[in-house]
Amino acid sequence: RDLPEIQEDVFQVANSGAYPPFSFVNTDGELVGFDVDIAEALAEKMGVEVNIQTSPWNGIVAALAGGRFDACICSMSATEERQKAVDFTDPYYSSGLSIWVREETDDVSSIADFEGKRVGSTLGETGNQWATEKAEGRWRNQTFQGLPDMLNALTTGRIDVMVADDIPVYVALNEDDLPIKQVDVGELPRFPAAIAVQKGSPELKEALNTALAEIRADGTYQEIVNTWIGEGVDFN
Amino acid sequence: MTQTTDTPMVELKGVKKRFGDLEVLKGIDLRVDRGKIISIIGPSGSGKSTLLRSINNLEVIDEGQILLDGVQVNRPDLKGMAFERHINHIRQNMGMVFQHFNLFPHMSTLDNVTLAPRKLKGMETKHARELGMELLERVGLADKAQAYPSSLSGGQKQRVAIARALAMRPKVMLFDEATSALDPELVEEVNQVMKGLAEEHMTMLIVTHEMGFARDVSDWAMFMDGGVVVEANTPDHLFSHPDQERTQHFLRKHLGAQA
Amino acid sequence: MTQTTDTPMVELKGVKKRFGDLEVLKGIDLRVDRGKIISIIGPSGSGKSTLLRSINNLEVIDEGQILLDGVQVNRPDLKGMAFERHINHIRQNMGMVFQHFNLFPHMSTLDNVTLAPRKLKGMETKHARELGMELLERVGLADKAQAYPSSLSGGQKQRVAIARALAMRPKVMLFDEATSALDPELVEEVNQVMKGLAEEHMTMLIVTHEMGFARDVSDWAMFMDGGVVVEANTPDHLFSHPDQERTQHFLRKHLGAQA
Amino acid sequence: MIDITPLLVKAAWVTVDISARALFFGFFIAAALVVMRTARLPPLRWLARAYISVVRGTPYFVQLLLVFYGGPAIGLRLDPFTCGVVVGAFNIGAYMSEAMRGAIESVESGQNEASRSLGFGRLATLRYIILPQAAGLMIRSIGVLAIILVKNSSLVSIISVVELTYQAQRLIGSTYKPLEIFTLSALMYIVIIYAVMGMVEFLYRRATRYTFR
Amino acid sequence: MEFDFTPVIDYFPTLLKGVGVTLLIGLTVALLSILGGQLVAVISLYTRKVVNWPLRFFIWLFMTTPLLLQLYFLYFGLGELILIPAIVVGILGLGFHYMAYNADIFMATIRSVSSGQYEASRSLGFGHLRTLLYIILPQAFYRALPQLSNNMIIMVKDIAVLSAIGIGELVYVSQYAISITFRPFEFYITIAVIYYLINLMMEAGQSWIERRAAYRR
Ligand SMILES: Nc1ncnc2c1ncn2[C@@H]1O[C@H](COP(=O)(O)OP(=O)(O)OP(=O)(O)O)[C@@H](O)[C@H]1O
Ligand SMILES: Nc1ncnc2c1ncn2[C@@H]1O[C@H](COP(=O)(O)OP(=O)(O)OP(=O)(O)O)[C@@H](O)[C@H]1O
Ligand SMILES: [Mg+2]
Ligand SMILES: [Mg+2]
Repeated sequence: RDLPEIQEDVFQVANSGAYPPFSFVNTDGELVGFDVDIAEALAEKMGVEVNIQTSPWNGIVAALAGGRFDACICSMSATEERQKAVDFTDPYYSSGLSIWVREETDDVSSIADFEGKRVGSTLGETGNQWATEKAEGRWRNQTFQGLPDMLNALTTGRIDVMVADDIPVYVALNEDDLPIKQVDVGELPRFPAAIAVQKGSPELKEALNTALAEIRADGTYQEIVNTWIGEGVDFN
Repeated sequence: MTQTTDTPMVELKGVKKRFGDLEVLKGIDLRVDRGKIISIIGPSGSGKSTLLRSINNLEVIDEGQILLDGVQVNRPDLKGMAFERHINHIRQNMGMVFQHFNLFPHMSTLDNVTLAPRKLKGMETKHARELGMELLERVGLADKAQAYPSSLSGGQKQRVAIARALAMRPKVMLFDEATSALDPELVEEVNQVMKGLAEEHMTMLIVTHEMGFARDVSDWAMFMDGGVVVEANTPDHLFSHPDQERTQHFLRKHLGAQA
Repeated sequence: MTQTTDTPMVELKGVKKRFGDLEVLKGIDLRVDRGKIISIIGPSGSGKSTLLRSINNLEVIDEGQILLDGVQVNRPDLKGMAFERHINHIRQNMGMVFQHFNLFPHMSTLDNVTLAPRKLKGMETKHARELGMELLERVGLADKAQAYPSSLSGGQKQRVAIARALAMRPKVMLFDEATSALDPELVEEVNQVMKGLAEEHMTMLIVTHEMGFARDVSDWAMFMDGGVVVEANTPDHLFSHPDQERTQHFLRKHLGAQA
Repeated sequence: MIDITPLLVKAAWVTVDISARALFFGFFIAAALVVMRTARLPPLRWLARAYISVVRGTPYFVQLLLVFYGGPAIGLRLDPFTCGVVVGAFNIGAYMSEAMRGAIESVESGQNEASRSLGFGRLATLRYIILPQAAGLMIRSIGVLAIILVKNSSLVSIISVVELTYQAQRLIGSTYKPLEIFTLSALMYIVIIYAVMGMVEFLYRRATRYTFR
Repeated sequence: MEFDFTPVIDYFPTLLKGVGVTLLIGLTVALLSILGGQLVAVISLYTRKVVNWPLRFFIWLFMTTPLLLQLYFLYFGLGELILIPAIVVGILGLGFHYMAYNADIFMATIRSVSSGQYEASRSLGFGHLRTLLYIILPQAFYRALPQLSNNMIIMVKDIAVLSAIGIGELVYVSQYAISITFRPFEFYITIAVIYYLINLMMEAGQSWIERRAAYRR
């Protein structure tokens, strides 16, 4: 569906609902988070009614392609391969990979030190792809369904190194004091997170880009960042 | 299905049946008149059970014709539901007692007997119970009416099977060694029952290994071997002076006892 | 288990068996000497099958003693594995042919016969096959060695059951109406087989409804009714001049044929 | 913990609801398939066989995705819950028909013959003779399938039905308390499935009563 | 929606590897759960309550809780004590799970074998165990076959749950590929076809045994 149809109806937006602080279900059962607020702000600017729903991450692309919703505001990294299948708007934030080890680990300070270690990442995330491509047989990759599982595996010693998007880990550390630490291994790729829309809906993409620029300009964007990510974090 | 009394009750014309390569019935011809008892004897494996099962269409014959009271039983021309209706109707007029009894293990003796009249003839439960008890009485099992088949002795099972088949008041009864597990006293009684039924014009085909019984009870006797009818005659003739050497050999023991 | 020849092969002392309220064996005493054939006759439901089953401990008796070659079969004192070992050993010396045959449907005829010698006596497959074929030959079923029980006729099944029991070369054979599905020729042959076995000192207990067969084959005959032994004697005496009125009544038919 | 319990209970009810409905409709689909498999018209038999083969042969979640997202293309626009029930019923129906067939075939052929020889038709024979004797095995088999259905209902989350497992995962995502939430949801599964097992046991005992007489 | 299967072709070697893992696990688990299922059924039917109570409880636990939770428990929960390799956790979890289902069916079919069969074997002198082994279990197996094949067909697809503990079976590798290529339908259709081929083999096996069984009834 493109913009004209959406304007007559409701703008359907999805996220996974399991990726705090971007989207998650709070203990009152409400869907909240950075992505949710962004979606609402954008819809307001576009002057459309919005409905935000969850769809599990492993089915989210199928759902978008199948037309179950119009846009995926779900912290999705806009990689080249993905652009073949869906259209992306301008990035609305950029996230970076981060490397984590247990507190007592002291022999990891560069990617070369991964050699012979067990490295964890989350299925479907960019870190997973990065770790898989970089490994070249030097280390063993293990893949998890979500951050909580992976954190568990790291603390119990099932893996030695964890590759993950940084923000969610920071948030997790705020919630719970875990015996892990971040290590700097030098240059890691950063991925721009963008809104995915179905191919063949240029008007919607345009409207989203315009709205994005507007919320950036009027400070709404920074407010949302302050709420969910942290005061004054520069998120571009 | 009512025909003139001249029509034979059961008629077989050139009946053939094969199991794979094994030809078990090699062209059987047979005529049984209304109210007659015919006994079929023959060595083990000669095709006696197969013959009875074919008359009931439990085995589908490969060639030939089987007629019940002038109506053809095997109807290769009928398909599907049409054949289904046809054969169910035919079978309600035929009672069969199996060599292995095949009682329904999940029902009491009485229910085994009354199921068919209740469900097929729509007989009321009360009436069916009376009929069932009467039949069980007749075979000496009134006290086992509520017992389940698993607690019956061999002879008791066999008698329930007989009562079950009789409950539909069929025109024809097919007994496959229906007296093999009966003791002499009961054989006598069952013999009486059969004669009574014959007087009521029930026709009976009896496969048996008991020559004495066959001779006593039947109007006609037939000796089968290797899928063919070797000889058929009145029991007196067949059992005392069989014409065929094969029959003589088979009956040697029996003939010896006679002499 | 070898005792002097004076020890009876099978001995029952005051055996009682109840099914719930129903007392089926009311104190049975019996002695069968080595190499003897004893036939047990009696009306349906009189407890004949139960008696044989009790000897094989398939029914656990409530009172009394059963001894095989001087060794007690029922051992209420033994529990668990100890009893298990005891009874398996006993049973290997007893062959039983069931009223319903109970062939193993998932095995060929030959495998039915050879299973026990192979697995229990550790006989090599080749040797066991020879033995099996020999036994099948003896009961006239060599050509059905590879057939499965479902494709056998009644008499054929029964003969396989006999061959299966014989394959263990037991000291005692228990036949529960083991000849009811056999035709006269085969009865004759089985009769010969049994006499041959008796000469090799096999002891046999035969439940049968065929008085002629019982009379011919056995050394001793026993008439049971309502769970008690009414009369036991030589077959000649029992079948010709029974002492008890009950026996006379039961054998009336048979006695009539004699006269 | 207390505050999220109602959320989980609500999701557990969705699991029960969707499974019970799928089982109910699946039963009739299965019965129809069993009848078709023994039909005298060969095309009907082939159709049933092909259906069973394809449905058993492909993953449930793919079936869900195809119907849910592919459905609109052929004008079949189902809401997630309905879609879960419909696909679940057609899926479990294929398995259940095999279970029923197996139970029916386990009854000795002599029973069928005895009944047919009394003049009972195929359906009456099935009704009065075969089914009562097949019921025991059938109930146990269907019971196992029902349990599997309840457990696999978590797959419907892929078409965004919020049932017990998905809700638990979402809550873990926000609370970082995997152990507690998983334990809680496990307890709920235990309660649901224990109830199913109890029902199966009850029905099984009833159906096999005669074997203990 | 247009289909473009080129990504599938690119990832085909990866998918094949996934198929290999699925088949390997499937075979192992099938063996474990069928043999184990018979054993469990026999023990719970024929031993005293005190003996089989723990076993029944164990089975009950595997029956009532979802596979995913069992895997999490074995993988992460037990992980605090001993580190069991993921593949072992997967095979054991799946194996026990389906062992419980199979045992339930075997219990029903063992009881449906007529007592005459048991008696005939006992009267030949076979002990209880060997009677079960040679006489009862084969017949019970034939009768259980349709539901057994149901269970095994479901099991093969349940292997996908093992991706939760990072085992690279078929669904897992395709989801990885999907996350990169964003071509869900193409991949899902492909794995549906692959599963269907596996299923055809299983069905062929089932009907082969069933034909033999029919002959031997
Ligand atoms: N398991 C059981 N439960 C209850 N009653 C039983 C059981 N088995 C046998 N009976 C009853 O015990 C009595 C004796 O049975 P048994 O099988 O020993 O008779 P039988 O002498 O062998 O008769 P037949 O010649 O008919 O085979 C019968 O009345 C029968 O109904
Ligand atoms: N379903 C079958 N498949 C193959 N062969 C069969 C089948 N049923 C019967 N036979 C064979 O057909 C022949 C005739 O069997 P039938 O049961 O008619 O014999 P019968 O005369 O009744 O013998 P009995 O007196 O022993 O009961 C036998 O050799 C038997 O092995
Ligand atoms: Mg016969
Ligand atoms: Mg008896």
